[in-house]
Amino acid sequence: MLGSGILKGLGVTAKNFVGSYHDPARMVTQEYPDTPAKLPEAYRNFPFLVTENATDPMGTLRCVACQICEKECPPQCIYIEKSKDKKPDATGKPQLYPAVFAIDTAVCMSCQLCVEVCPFDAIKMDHVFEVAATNRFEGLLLNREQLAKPNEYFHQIRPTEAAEVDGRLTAERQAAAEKAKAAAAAKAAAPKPTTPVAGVADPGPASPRPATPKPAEGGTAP
Amino acid sequence: MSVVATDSFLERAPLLFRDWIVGHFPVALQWLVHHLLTITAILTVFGLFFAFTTIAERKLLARLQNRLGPNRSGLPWFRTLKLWGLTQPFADAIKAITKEDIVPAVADQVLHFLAPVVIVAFSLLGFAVLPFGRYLIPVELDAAILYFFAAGTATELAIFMAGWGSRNKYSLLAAMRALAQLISYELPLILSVVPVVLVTGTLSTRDIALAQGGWTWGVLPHWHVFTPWGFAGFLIFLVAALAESNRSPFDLPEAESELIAGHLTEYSGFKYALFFMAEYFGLTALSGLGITVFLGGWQAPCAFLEFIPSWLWFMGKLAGMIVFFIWIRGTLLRLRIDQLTRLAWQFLVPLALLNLGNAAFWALTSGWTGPLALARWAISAAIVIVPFFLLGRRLTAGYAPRTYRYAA
Amino acid sequence: MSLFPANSGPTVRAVHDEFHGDLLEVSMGPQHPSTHGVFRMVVTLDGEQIVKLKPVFGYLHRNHEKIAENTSYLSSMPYTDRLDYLCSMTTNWAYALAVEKLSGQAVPDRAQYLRIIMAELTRLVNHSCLVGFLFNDLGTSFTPLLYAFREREKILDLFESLSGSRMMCNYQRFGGCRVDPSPEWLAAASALVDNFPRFLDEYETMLTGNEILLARTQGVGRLAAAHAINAGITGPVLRASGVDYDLRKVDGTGFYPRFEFRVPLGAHGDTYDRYMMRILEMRESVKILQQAFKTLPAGPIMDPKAKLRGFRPKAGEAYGRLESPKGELGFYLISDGSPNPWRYRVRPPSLINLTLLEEMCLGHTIADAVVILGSIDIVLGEVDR
Amino acid sequence: MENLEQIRDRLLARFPAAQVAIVVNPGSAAEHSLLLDPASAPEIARFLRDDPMLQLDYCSNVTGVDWPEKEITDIVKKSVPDPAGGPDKVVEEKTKRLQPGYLEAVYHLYSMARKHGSVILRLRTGNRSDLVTLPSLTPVWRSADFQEREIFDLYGIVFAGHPDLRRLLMWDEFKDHPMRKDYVAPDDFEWEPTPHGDVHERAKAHYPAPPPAASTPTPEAKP
Repeated sequence: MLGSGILKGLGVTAKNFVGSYHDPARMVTQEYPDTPAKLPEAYRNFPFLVTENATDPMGTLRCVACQICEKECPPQCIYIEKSKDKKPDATGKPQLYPAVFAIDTAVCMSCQLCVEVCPFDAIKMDHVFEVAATNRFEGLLLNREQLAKPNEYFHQIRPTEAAEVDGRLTAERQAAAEKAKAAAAAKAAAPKPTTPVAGVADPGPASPRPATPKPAEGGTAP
Repeated sequence: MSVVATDSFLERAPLLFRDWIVGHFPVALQWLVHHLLTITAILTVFGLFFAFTTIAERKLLARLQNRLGPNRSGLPWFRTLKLWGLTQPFADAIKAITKEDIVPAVADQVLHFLAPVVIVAFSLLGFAVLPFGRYLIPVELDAAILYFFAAGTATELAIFMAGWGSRNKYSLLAAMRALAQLISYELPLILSVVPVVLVTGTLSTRDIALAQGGWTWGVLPHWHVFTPWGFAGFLIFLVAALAESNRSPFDLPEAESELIAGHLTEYSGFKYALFFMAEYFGLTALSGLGITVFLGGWQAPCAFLEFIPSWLWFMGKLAGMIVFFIWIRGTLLRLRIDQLTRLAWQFLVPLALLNLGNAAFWALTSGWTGPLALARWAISAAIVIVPFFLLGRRLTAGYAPRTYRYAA
Repeated sequence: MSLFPANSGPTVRAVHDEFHGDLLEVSMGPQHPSTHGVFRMVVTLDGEQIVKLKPVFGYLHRNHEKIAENTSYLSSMPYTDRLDYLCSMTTNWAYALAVEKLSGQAVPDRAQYLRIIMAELTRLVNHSCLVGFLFNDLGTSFTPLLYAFREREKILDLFESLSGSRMMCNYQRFGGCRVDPSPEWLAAASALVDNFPRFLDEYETMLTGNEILLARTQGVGRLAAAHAINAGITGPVLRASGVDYDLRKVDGTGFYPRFEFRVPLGAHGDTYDRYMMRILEMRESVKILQQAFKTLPAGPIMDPKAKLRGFRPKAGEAYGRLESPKGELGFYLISDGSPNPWRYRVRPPSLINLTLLEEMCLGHTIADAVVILGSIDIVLGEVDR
Repeated sequence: MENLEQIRDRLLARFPAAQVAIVVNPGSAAEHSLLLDPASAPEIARFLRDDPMLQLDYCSNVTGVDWPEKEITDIVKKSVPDPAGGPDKVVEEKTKRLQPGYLEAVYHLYSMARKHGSVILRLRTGNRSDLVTLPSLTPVWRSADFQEREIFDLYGIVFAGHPDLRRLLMWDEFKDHPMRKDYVAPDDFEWEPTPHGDVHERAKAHYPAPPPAASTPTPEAKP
């Protein structure tokens, strides 16, 4: 009959009208500024640099200025200048550090490739998204000081991944410390010139971490 | 019927208020003040009605679509007071007024300016003859129905002015569509009202509303919509009214997915708002006529509800009609121009003509009682239902849901 | 006599034709509400009837292929998200597929299943979106579109909690997938998929039998099978014309042969058939997903030999293609042994499906042209690249 | 489906004047292709489409490839008799030659009727400057329509017999062919004080003085 399809349609919209008052599956709107957005742990938006110690952020950056992320970044939004001198990193081993580390967030597309290729867990994806600036150029160009965020913050936004990273790093550092101890003991036992042993904690830019996926995001496989 | 109920203070309150103000003026000026007050009242009431129709439309459509709708605008300086976003229309008005008015360089300056003025003026004229209450009728005309349609038709002329004057191809197409729509739907619209004129024997809206008074057993009102011919007429009227006021699914002149904004493409700011306003005025006026002619006007649906003032009943019915139109808009898709005209000429006009005969039959057989009354109902219903099926089948011939095969 | 006086403005130009009197040339787009982005059609109208239609492309051209030829294989992966931004998961997969074919990499079982899950979820996203947009083109006031977006939102939330981004997923890698979903994610996704037919049923109740929809779409924009094949049209548009050609069946991409599903075929090749193909394909996708969630194997999700950095496939070429929701999405790669591809080519289904747009629209009205374009399903990110 | 050698042999038997060669793909995909001479390409294409055994009715992908001229060093080992009378010396003789550049159009053919594929056709131009005309296969497969226009636009191959050969993606007034390997991007980018990249350097060279609105260099900017 002419009109039956139209009547059915009117019925469905009426059902949705009523449903929007009581059915959460139908009314999915979040009133964003009033209720903060719920971000999943895996959410990614703009990278940040992990620092070990919040009191001395610039002194304890994990980044060793190896420039891998700068090379891999698809839109070329990372800019790094190596330091001239070396500073001891968390394990006490002298390392280069980024004298300049800038990310142009106007260009960054949050693809996470810099995080995936970083062999030092030094750069991670952030959860911030309210990043409006009044200046299109300098305002969106984040420098080292703005990018550095403490490891506690990383734990706060991505607990699973941060725990996994920390576990791995402590293991590596312990191994390095033991090795150093053993080397020192050996040195004390038989004092003769040896070539410096590369620490495990320093795979170096030439030997990246194996490309196995990180099982942290979204939990582990069943 | 108790005289108290129908002649209560509330019923007469608007009139008493008007007379009180008029009394302050010298006698020579009283006629002028009288009319100015009436005009002011209509502009204020229906201006506000328009404002809240827009917010109602946005909120209802939002709910139909599982959204919240505008819920932010409150009052200035009272940040915490949100008022469910009900002050949104005032914010919209401020925005529309402060927006830059852009007139294309190649447009016909006069027509481009006149079109929004003309459309608002003509869409307001219709309100003059609507009986909003038992005693509230701005102008009592004997040929009120004729006047109403004459005034309403002129709005389409304004749409054509806008479309032609903008000198934009989309606007031009919209103008042509508007004319085609006007010619096609004016006929069923008028033909759907003629049966009522035939049965009641009057062209006056006041008398038509009065003719629908009274109840069977105090609960079943004698509205025209509750007769077979009245119901058919009301449906035809609804469809034609939707088309006349360019509402979905007949919003072809401003079909935003095809013609960008149709005749409104080159309008911005306050002129755009005027078109918008006129569209709602036209819709409200047509709904008011529909209520007067078919839905008993200001009459209460049951005898015991008569204590509520008649003008409140009218406004309530008007709100109901508007909600129904919004519901339609939230559900249906748009017709194509050839289908639109085909629907008018091949379906609505024949049906309306048959319905005219039906009303004539109804008027002739008003004396039938007892079992004959049942026969009268059956015959009258058959006169509309059978052609509805036959014409409907012809209209949708070749169109049916399909079943599909799958690859082996 | 022309419709408007000459030199009255840059936008007004009437075409004269001695048989039809005055024709009106309208430039629909690139700023038009219904051209699905910055697509443009130069339409010549006789009244409201279309006598000529020329598509114009390139307003979103960013030379994606050139960019990809100047960066490493991996760095192009996030750019493929931006091709068909409604279906980044399948675009990622198609690119990964071509690179794997080029380098001869194997993909673990679990990753193969995950790819199919993501591809079919993407199909649900794309088709529900498309149907919503089609109804908007048909003149609804956003209602069906918003119902579709409501369901799409739930799937995008899943994508976000897995890959970190709702639309730019960047999920596939050469030799596997990036992230392994947790059991909770799989349970949530499975529940969503089980509920999806309810949405489809409601949608169909609301619209499939609607008389206005039938009148607006049946018989509009007919496409004959032979023409469609010759013009290289693929995907649901081709199958609506009755040609049984689904790469999931024909090529047996990935693990698709392990799943049971049917390929719906239309008979008339009109807009209504194209609309129904999408609805029926969504129902089949739900079946595939339900099977995938039941039989998802455990195991690694990356080929252990896969290299993230310093990836240099040996010289050669490969053409990898996939049944994306819009049709055959192909990537053609030529490697010269360097870290960057020598030639990187995207075969965009959206662009090639537009080949017969003019033929489909001729003789119909301007309102139909919008609907026919909507039923072809284009995304300008892919058309213009 | 027949293998590529069989198809080639059949084509050569059918079209004695044609030159058909197999281009070997050394990669792991091993999708070898047929190189046709431009003159006989349209009739071979029509034959491939209509041949009942092949029925390659679906031309999926059409693309251009740019092979600029490159210097190839041929190493020929020669044994030179030792004038001193000892054993022959092996001398490597290096000759450098310039392999001429050419543009290539690649067609990926499948059959929808028989559900097989792919057969890959290649057509090569004479050089990259003036001998860039190839026959259009759009009359055979309509799907090549936009794709050949795109190749014309981005690579500059002129397809003779194409019904509507205009630029597809770039605007009509555009002069160059951006996908060619020697294409030089224009340097009139908007000046953006990003501290890295050659875009910045080129933009600085293009604009002698940066626009005053954004003239302050960033603290991190390269000195």
